[in-house]
Amino acid sequence: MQQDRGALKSRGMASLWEYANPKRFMQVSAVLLPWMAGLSALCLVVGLVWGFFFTPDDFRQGSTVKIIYLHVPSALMAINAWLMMLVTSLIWLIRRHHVSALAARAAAPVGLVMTVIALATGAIWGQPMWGTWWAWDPRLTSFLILGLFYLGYIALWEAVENADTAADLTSVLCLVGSVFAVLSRYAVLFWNQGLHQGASLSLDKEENVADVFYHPLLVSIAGFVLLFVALVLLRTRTEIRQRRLQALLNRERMA
Amino acid sequence: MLSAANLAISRGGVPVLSGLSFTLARGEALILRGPNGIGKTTLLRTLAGLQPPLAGQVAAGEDAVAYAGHADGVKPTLSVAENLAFWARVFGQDDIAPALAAFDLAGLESRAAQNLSAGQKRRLGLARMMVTGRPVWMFDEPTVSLDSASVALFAAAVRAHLAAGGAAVMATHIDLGLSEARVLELAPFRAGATAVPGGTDDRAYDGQGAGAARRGAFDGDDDAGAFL
Amino acid sequence: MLSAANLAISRGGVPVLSGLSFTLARGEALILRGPNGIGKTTLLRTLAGLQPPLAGQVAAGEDAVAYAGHADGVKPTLSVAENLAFWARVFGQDDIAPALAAFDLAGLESRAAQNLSAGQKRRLGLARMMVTGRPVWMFDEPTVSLDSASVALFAAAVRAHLAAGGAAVMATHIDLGLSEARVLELAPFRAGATAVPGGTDDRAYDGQGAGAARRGAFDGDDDAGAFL
Amino acid sequence: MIALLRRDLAIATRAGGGFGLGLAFFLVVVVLVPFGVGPETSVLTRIAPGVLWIGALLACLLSLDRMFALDYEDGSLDLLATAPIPLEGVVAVKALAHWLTTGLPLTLMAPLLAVLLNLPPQGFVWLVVSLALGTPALSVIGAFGAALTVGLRRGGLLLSLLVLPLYVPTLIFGAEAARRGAEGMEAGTPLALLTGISLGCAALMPFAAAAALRVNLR
Amino acid sequence: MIALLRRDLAIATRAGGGFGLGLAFFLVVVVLVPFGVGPETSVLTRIAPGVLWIGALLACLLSLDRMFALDYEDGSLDLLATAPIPLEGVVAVKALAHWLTTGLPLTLMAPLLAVLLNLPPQGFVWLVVSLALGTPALSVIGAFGAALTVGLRRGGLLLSLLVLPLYVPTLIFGAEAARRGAEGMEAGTPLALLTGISLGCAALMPFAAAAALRVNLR
Amino acid sequence: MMPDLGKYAAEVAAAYIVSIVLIAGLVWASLRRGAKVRAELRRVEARRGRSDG
Ligand code: HEM
Ligand SMILES: Nc1ncnc2c1ncn2[C@@H]1O[C@H](COP(=O)(O)OP(=O)(O)OP(=O)(O)O)[C@@H](O)[C@H]1O
Ligand SMILES: Nc1ncnc2c1ncn2[C@@H]1O[C@H](COP(=O)(O)OP(=O)(O)OP(=O)(O)O)[C@@H](O)[C@H]1O
Ligand SMILES: [Mg+2]
Ligand SMILES: [Mg+2]
Repeated sequence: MQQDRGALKSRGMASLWEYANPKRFMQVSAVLLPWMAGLSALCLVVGLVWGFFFTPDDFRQGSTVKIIYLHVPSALMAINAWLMMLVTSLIWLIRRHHVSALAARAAAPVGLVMTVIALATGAIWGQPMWGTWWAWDPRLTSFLILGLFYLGYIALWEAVENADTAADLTSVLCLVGSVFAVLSRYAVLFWNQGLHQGASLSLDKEENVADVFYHPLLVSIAGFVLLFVALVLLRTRTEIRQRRLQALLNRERMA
Repeated sequence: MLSAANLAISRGGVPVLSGLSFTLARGEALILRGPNGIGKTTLLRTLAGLQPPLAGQVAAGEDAVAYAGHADGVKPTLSVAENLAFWARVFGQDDIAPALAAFDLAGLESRAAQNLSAGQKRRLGLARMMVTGRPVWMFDEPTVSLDSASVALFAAAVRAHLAAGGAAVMATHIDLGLSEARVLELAPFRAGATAVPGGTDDRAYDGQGAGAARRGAFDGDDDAGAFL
Repeated sequence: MLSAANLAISRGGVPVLSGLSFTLARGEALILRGPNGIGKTTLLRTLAGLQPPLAGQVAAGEDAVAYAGHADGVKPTLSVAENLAFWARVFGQDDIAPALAAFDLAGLESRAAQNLSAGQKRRLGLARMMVTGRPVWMFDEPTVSLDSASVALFAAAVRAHLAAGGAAVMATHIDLGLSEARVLELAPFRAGATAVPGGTDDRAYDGQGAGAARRGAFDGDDDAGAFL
Repeated sequence: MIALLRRDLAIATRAGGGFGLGLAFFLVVVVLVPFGVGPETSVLTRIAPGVLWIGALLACLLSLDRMFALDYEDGSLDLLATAPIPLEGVVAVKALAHWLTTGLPLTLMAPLLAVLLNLPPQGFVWLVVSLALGTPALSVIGAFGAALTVGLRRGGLLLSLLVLPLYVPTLIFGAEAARRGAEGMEAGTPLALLTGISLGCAALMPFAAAAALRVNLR
Repeated sequence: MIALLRRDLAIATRAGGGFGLGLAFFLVVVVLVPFGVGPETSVLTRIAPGVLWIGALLACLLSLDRMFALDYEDGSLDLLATAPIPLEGVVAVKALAHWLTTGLPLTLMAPLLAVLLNLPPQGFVWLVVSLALGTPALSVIGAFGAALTVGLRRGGLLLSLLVLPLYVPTLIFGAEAARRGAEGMEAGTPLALLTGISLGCAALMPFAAAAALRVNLR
Repeated sequence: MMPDLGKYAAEVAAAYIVSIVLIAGLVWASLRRGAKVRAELRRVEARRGRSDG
């Protein structure tokens, strides 16, 4: 351990990149993970219970507003997970930090599940509100496309055997995919104007949903964010261990 | 013409060779030897610039190297002449006659490559090197499926290339009859033996061996090269 | 256990061997030898019933033959034990332990086949023969990518099989250390040499060699066998 | 034969086995259709059964080339041909495994995608039933096509061309049944015909496919 | 580079080169649609531009895996990577060759198939123009997908999954232009956007594809 | 305790059930794979003569 710190110090202790050292990441994440997990469970329970049991019905939407506590946070996280993957992919491509690539890999299934939750809750909500499960509304459609990008990204990770090659290829795919996701968004807007709600979480207070719905929603969003962080930490740890396992087995084979 | 300094290479994420240094001068030939799986193919690909080294440097002139791998890039539906002329044009050359003559393909120009025997096809693949106009030739097991007469043709072509100021690196298991070539035995450079001085790779897990494994590994400054 | 009478075989429409006869008794091993492309693989496939002979007969007991070709039918994503157990079940056997032991795979049961080295994979392919329960084993170049210790394992397995009343046919270029095996040199049976007695293939085109080439070819009684 | 089935299912569901890719392709084709024909729900509702059937058919089709090709390349097919199980049985089992890993999941996922295309809910049952009865025929016919093209390098596109015409009757009856079901009409007749096709193909195609395989193994 | 283009075209048009298979697939998909959705001309007319676009897209898609895979397998790609032409140029030329052997013939054949689907005659021009402007984007984007999956055994289906979402904007603008044209509406905007996408892709994608190829060649 | 969800009870309940099942599934899968890989790594490291996280 002593030598470890020495080595790190000589490289500039303060650098953020230190956490990109897998060993260091394992240590730090081991401490962080239980906190994140506990906090996310707490926020989720509080937010969802509050939302489900202790909020009034909306005068137009009836009890279906309660779906918002799942729908909006999951939709937010679905997008943010992709953004996070984009950033970590860039870090991998530029600075070659393995933890970064593995974190992107770890985040993708979480993002996909969030997308599916957003789609499912949206669909369930749509039936009473719009009279249909699904409409080719731009927001909904872009989300579907996002889901497809997640699928392709995950499939590519699974398909490529060599881990570094897979990291490179998926990073490139993530970059190109992001550009096309934005393009698709505009294309879809051009193609059809929609039914869906505008962004009502915007900072300007007038348009916001009423406070009774707003506060539990915030707690729930915090819960989803923390859940995402906890899951990504957990899964990144698994990916790192998997990589190390593979490396050990490879060396064993060489010996 | 070509030199490697303290080279370490990996294949599929596993280091295979390390600590390799050599230089190759004009008119010299280098033969790489070693048992199956030691990393000859990987080394040649690294020297040819197809994959980055794990550590160390390869110094070769810009556009100096022509590489002929296990597969010889022959298109089955094109004729012998078409195949060769294509590569000649890619490399900015235009005369394919000497190459055809050197590898005894002169009677087969218009034969589709898929109708060649394995040995003829291999000769076509080797003839390709002559139309690259490149000074450093690299061959990976050039004599697979060649009979002894063709091996002699190959040796003569390499010798002529060396005499004209070229150089050649080849990995092979058999004796080519190129007595003037230097032989590089790869077994001593096997990576397990030297990659992390002072012990097993596991030391790096504690951060102790990191210095050794870090030297430029993966171009990043994390210790992942040793850990993962 | 296995016999061939006046066998002629073809590959891709071209006759490669003809006039081949032999018998193989219990406890006997036969080694097929000959240069590349003479038709060893083709002969083995014919003997195994994978392709019909051009002429002549192969007599083998019903379900007597087990065949191991160039490719060894190992599924990369299944483990060693799963691979072997699958073939055992296909052949109605169930004990894979002796096969694992005979080819020194005992420590590798749960390793996925894709993570085996080439030699280990080959051993797995060979071990498969032991779970077929068939009396006649046929091997096409069984020792490719095996080191000498594994070759000895293979020879021992074959010897045990012969001692138990089995028989084996193998095509190989190297010396297996099976001194008791009979060697069949295939060069004299090359189709060009005997198919058309008396000269070059062109004679057949004139209809003169037809009698020789016809013997049963295509089962028809026209001369198409010789003409086409 | 059960061993073979279990092996094929195990391989399909392990990493890189291709399970799920067929599903994903189905999803993607169905999602693309509205982009092509426009978002109006009336039109989408009208063409939904046909599109879903065509999507399922294409997804089946594109996973066909794995059926024998991998076994051919690694030599397993040679070994199976000399094993004490009839090649017809091998073909039948492989077609069954293909159906279990492709046709069945497609059938189960179809209602989800039907939502995307605004298929009226009363049509869901018919869609699922028609796919359940029809996709086995797709797998068996596909096995025949795959057997025909097994030795060819990159025979995928050729395989598609050979097999697509053979799929026409199945497609017609299947889509017809689904469409009638969606529109609340009687769908018994096409379903009966579809079942007939499936049964007939399942009974006869393995023989044709095994014959083709034998030729290709030579 | 011209040598490479000529070689690729020569290989494509010789026996077994796959030229024509894409066309045939296009034909078959378009022919299957009426079997799937039923024969009413009003419906077919309505969906014709979309179906033709989707058919062209799928035909492009399925010929993509040949783009680099054959060269990868026989070692040509290694040799090209060490040749004095930039890999970006190789990608661009291969995409061009793909378009010349797939996109262009599809575009030219589309009016014929449009007749089968009862596309109104005034739509023909717009269909052809939209395909002519859009299929280059399909080829270039496809080159990227093919480069990503080049080392994989049987990467075909994965390739489809990766590439299809990338095709969405092209498909939307292309089909929209063709549809508006067929209905006699103004189609300039989508055509302009389509052209933009094609140009942008042609300019940038070769770099991404070359990067992916380099990774795969390591 | 159960709030009155009115005529939309089914929808709201379905949304909550679906989401919770999906999240629970994801968490479960992550934990299980984590445990598996961790155990496997332990095993291999032990085999190589040392044990460490
Ligand atoms: C499958 C269908 C649906 C999908 C994919 C979907 C997707 C989304 C997305 C991506 C957001 C954005 C979150 C943000 O950026 O803040 C969102 C927010 C929202 N959605 Fe949906 N939605 C769907 C259906 C519905 C339905 C049917 C309703 C209700 C009638 C609805 C109501 C809302 C509301 C109220 C918000 C919050 C708006 C905001 O605060 O930004 N959604 N949805
Ligand atoms: N795709 C891969 N993934 C992981 N390891 C690989 C891969 N390809 C090769 N290897 C391993 O890398 C090592 C070096 O392989 P290489 O092909 O360079 O050997 P070689 O010396 O050329 O052998 P040969 O004489 O058989 O050609 C071998 O031990 C091999 O097992
Ligand atoms: N598909 C084919 N079409 C035409 N001819 C072929 C085909 N495959 C092989 N041949 C030819 O048939 C002959 C016999 O081939 P075979 O594989 O039986 O040879 P072999 O003795 O096993 O050679 P090796 O020692 O290289 O394994 C060879 O001359 C070969 O060129
Ligand atoms: Mg090699
Ligand atoms: Mg052979």
